[in-house]
Amino acid sequence: MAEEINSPAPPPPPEGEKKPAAEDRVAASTAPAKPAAPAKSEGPVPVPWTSPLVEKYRSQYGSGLDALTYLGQNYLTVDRSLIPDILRLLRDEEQFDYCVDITAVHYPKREKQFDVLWNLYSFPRNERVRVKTQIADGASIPSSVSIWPTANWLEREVYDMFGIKFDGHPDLKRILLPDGWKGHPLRKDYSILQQDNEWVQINLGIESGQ
Amino acid sequence: MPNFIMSYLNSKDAITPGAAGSQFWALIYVFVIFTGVSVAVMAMNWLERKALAHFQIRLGPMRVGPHGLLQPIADAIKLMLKEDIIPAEADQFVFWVAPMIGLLAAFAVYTVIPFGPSQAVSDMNIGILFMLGVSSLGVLGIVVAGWASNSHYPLIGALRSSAQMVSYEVAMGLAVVSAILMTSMNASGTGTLSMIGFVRAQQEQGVWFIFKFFPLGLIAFVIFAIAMVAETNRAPFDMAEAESELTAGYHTEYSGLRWSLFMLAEYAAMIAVSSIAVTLWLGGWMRPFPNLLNARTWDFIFSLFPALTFFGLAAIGIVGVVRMSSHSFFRIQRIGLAVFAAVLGFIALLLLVIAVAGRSADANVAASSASRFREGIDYVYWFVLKVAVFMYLFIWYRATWPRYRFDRLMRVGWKVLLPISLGVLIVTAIVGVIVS
Amino acid sequence: MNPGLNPGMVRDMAPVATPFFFYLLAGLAVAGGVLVITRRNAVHSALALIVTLLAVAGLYLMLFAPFVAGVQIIVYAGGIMVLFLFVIMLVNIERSSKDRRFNRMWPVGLAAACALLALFVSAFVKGKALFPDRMMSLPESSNTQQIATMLYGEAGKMGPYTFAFEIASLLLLVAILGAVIMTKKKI
Amino acid sequence: MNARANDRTDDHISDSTNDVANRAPSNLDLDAPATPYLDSNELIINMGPQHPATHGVLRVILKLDGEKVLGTECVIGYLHRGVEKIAENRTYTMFNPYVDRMDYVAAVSNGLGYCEAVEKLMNVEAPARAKYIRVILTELNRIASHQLWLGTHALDIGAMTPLFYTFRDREEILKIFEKYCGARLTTHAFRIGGCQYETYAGFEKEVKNFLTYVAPKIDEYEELLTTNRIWLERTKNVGVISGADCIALGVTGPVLRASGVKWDLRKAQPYAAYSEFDFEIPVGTNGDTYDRYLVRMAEMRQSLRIIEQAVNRIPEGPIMAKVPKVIKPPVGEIYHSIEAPKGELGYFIVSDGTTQPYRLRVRPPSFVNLQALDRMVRGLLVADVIAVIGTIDIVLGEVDR
Repeated sequence: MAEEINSPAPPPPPEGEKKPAAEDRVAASTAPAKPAAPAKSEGPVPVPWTSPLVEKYRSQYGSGLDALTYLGQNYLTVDRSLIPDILRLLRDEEQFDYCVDITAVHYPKREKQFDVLWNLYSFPRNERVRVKTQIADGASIPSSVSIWPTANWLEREVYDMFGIKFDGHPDLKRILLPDGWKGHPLRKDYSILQQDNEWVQINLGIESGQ
Repeated sequence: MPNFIMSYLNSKDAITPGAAGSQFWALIYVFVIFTGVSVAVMAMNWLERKALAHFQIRLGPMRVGPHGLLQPIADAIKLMLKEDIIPAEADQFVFWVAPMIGLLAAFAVYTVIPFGPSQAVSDMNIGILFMLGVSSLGVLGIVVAGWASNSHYPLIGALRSSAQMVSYEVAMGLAVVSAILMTSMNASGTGTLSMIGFVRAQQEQGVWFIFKFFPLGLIAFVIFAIAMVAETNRAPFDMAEAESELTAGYHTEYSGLRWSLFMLAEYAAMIAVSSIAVTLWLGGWMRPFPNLLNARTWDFIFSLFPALTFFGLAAIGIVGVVRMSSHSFFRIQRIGLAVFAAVLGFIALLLLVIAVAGRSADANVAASSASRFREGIDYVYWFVLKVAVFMYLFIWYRATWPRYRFDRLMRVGWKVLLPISLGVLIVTAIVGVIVS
Repeated sequence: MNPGLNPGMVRDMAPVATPFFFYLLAGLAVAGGVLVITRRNAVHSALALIVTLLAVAGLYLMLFAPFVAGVQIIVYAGGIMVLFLFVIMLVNIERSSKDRRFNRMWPVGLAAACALLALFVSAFVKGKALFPDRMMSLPESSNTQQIATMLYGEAGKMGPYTFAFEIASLLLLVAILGAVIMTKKKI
Repeated sequence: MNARANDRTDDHISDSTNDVANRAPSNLDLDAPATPYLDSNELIINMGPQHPATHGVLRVILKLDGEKVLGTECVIGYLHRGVEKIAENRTYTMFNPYVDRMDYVAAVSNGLGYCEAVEKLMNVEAPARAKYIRVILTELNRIASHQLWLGTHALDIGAMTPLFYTFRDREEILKIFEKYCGARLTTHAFRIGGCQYETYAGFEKEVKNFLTYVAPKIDEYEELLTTNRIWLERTKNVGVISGADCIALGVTGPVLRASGVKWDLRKAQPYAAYSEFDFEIPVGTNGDTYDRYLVRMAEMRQSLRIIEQAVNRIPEGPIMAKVPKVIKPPVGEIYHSIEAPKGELGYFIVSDGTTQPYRLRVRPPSFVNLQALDRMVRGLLVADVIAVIGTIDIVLGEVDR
């Protein structure tokens, strides 16, 4: 993306305009006991992203959609209810024909704990966009396998790592971890030690687990 | 006993022990050939690893003995001492018997291979038929091994191998038939199936069959040469093993001695089919130009070749000694290689003496046993040399070519080789009728 | 042509053609045959059949018919049995080994066996009278040529079996075409 | 076929093969399995995780009819080390060496992607000289990766010899790496903000020597294979995939380009100093294994071109931008991707303003490309599965992370 290389650093922002990630920053349970540093005042901030595309969708879907640009990278924050439609429209009308990646971020302190992200690219436009939605723990989200077949494994990985269920996925099961694995490791509340301890307790009979 | 031996050696007709009805000599020959083939397989093993390594800018075995010369022996010991594992779910008896079938088939063939006019166990009237028949039994060992392992990869390997061998045998047989036709292109118009008969026919007609009715003989030979690679499951037709596809194909579940029997059978079969090719198309035991350069001097010059070859090998050994690092670590290796070179040189000297003695005997009218011995060495030498060329080709193929795909292989067998060999057969027959 | 092919050879071969070898080979053939029908495992049956075929090839050799022996090995032991094994490996052996054997056909089999036994006994009693006088006791060396003249005839003259041979080959051709048409729906 | 097939895997297969209806877009109509030839049972075999040709611990469950592949299912994760979880527990600097362990045959590319992503997040830019060093090493690594691919791919197809030729020449590249940063495989060559090491004395000369050394060697590989009839038969029209299918399946890198899509991140969205070099994007036409082979061979030559230009024009100057000792990017998120030898390698980093990434997602090209295996091998033979696994060029360290 040519424009992002030269994107100038915007002036320091007021605290309130921080993107959601900042608000929900947590001292993750797994992180070493380093106090969560306060958000630095310098650094770029997301600015509203204006483009015909955004205008069109905003008029269509209204408040369910928010468009921002951060460091020259555009993203749409959309309501969960709009997810399959927006993605399909992006592919069919806006030529975002390549689903680069699907992933999720866990914010345990938030009410809707998960951000699910679709990272899209358009070959004709040579442009990237991220689509982001928030869902609660235990909620499911429509699968996009029928839009991009590549979503198959990517969604399986998200399911494997975060436990987010994708409705309509043809074969939603663990992909990287064994079928009998407990828990979803990329959740912030998943302790690495817990897995080890259990194994040691069961197989080696050491109570302390270490 | 000495009288018995001398009487056989001195008998006027050079005939094989089988034809002479001499069971004692037949047993001796069987023993010598069995030992010789086993040693040849070991040598081939070493040679393949070395030659392949040098194709691939590696050194190959270098540790066991000088330049890895003792590697085959070390391998053999290792394989014999290895635990003999029979998978629990395998069909025990069949699993046990499968390598034997392959080995028996591979070695039974050697009874009719003529290393010289009398240097064969027996000269069967149906020699070539026997060879093709018995060598086709070898596939039974592979098929049965694949089945008995009760595992998927061996099963697929066995299926591939059986389909492959059955289809290539057809083209191979037709190519052989055109060579059989050529044996009948003589005054009496009768051909032969005897292996010795083939060479004699080439001798009488004054041409190796590879050059007969050029290019018909050549085409038939090439078809045979392709089919024989497929028949022995060697690269690029090693579909039955195909280690990158089927891990090890039919012998995936085999280990230790049983596995080594398969290897022994494979290499023995390679030598056997090469012997067929040499006998049928390349004049068997005959030295180059036996009819053209037939003066006694030429005879003598060609009889020096075995000695020269061994001198050459000894010289290579000496070069190796000289080039080897003088570090004390290599001292034993240096000594070993020097001894090896000395032995080679000694053999060369021996051969030289025999050649010279045989020549002086030639002056006498009556052929002495010395000259017969010298001739025997010549025959075996030229035969082995020609077979060695094929052995080298086998290695060369393996180093150069990717593996064929199974369906392509079958297509080549049935749609290319078979029609061509049929065509060659028909054209040979027509040309033969016209010429005679 | 070949100094090895002298008439004395036949005499020299004689030691091999002894009753001992005959009974050995015949016994092997019969034992193999019994195993073929009694083994539950089809692959074992096939292996037993190979033993039988090879033993029969040995018997041919003893009759100074090396060509027939060679063809027996190539065609039956080498070719047909490989195809047999090929097919056996493809079918479901587990199931077939559990099937009842000789189901309801054993009276027929018994009758056939009795008839065969009767035939053998009568042949044994009557001796050579049953067979044509002219035995083909040909020297080993020219056996192949004799077969050739029988099948193809000599120069300008049809052999006794030329017509039958040609008919048989035509029949085989038809069989091949039939097999191709039956297995391949679309050629 | 042999009835002892374990039927445990049967439902896995049917699951993944019956999703035809769900794969709506483009022309991904996976034809239904053909009616079995004769009435033999289907054979299910397990290829891997211990198999000589699956390039590591990939396990492919194959459903076969005779030798014909009716369906496949990849079972991965045997090498899963939880790289993304590790990232959340390490500082940005500490995590840098971990990325080398993903695609361990192209460690330099991984490092480049990671460092640039973090730099972008911090809004710093590496100095020009550092960028040039990065380009040289990354392109050398691309050649090394392609050489390793060629050797193993040819070995899978049965040609043993190219393996040793490519390893001989790859050795020269590794020597340069070793001299530059002390490591041959997991190089950890770059730092956030530039490069830690200045080039050693004679670096440029050695790289130039390597260029003149390796160019004829690439011809040598081609001599062995490009016009080899068996090679052609084994690779032409094997594992064909169209450009549209590639895009739908997210396949990138040489596989995509061999299908005729002229797309290379080095040109499309230039990073490092790639916009300053003159090179071409080789594309194929048929999207078969042979085209992928040709594309990678051409890419090696293009990489040589890039290296040559970079070495000749390498600027003087600092090699490290001004970055704080403790790397603490501002709150935000960034996605940065580079053209790794295997395809688009992306890093998505969410920062919460601390010294550790809040979330670090790796978009691994091998993982996504491997998904196309099933699409590419249906209806082919077992031998082709091997060829196609090789031609996708996966590294299990990256697939499983």
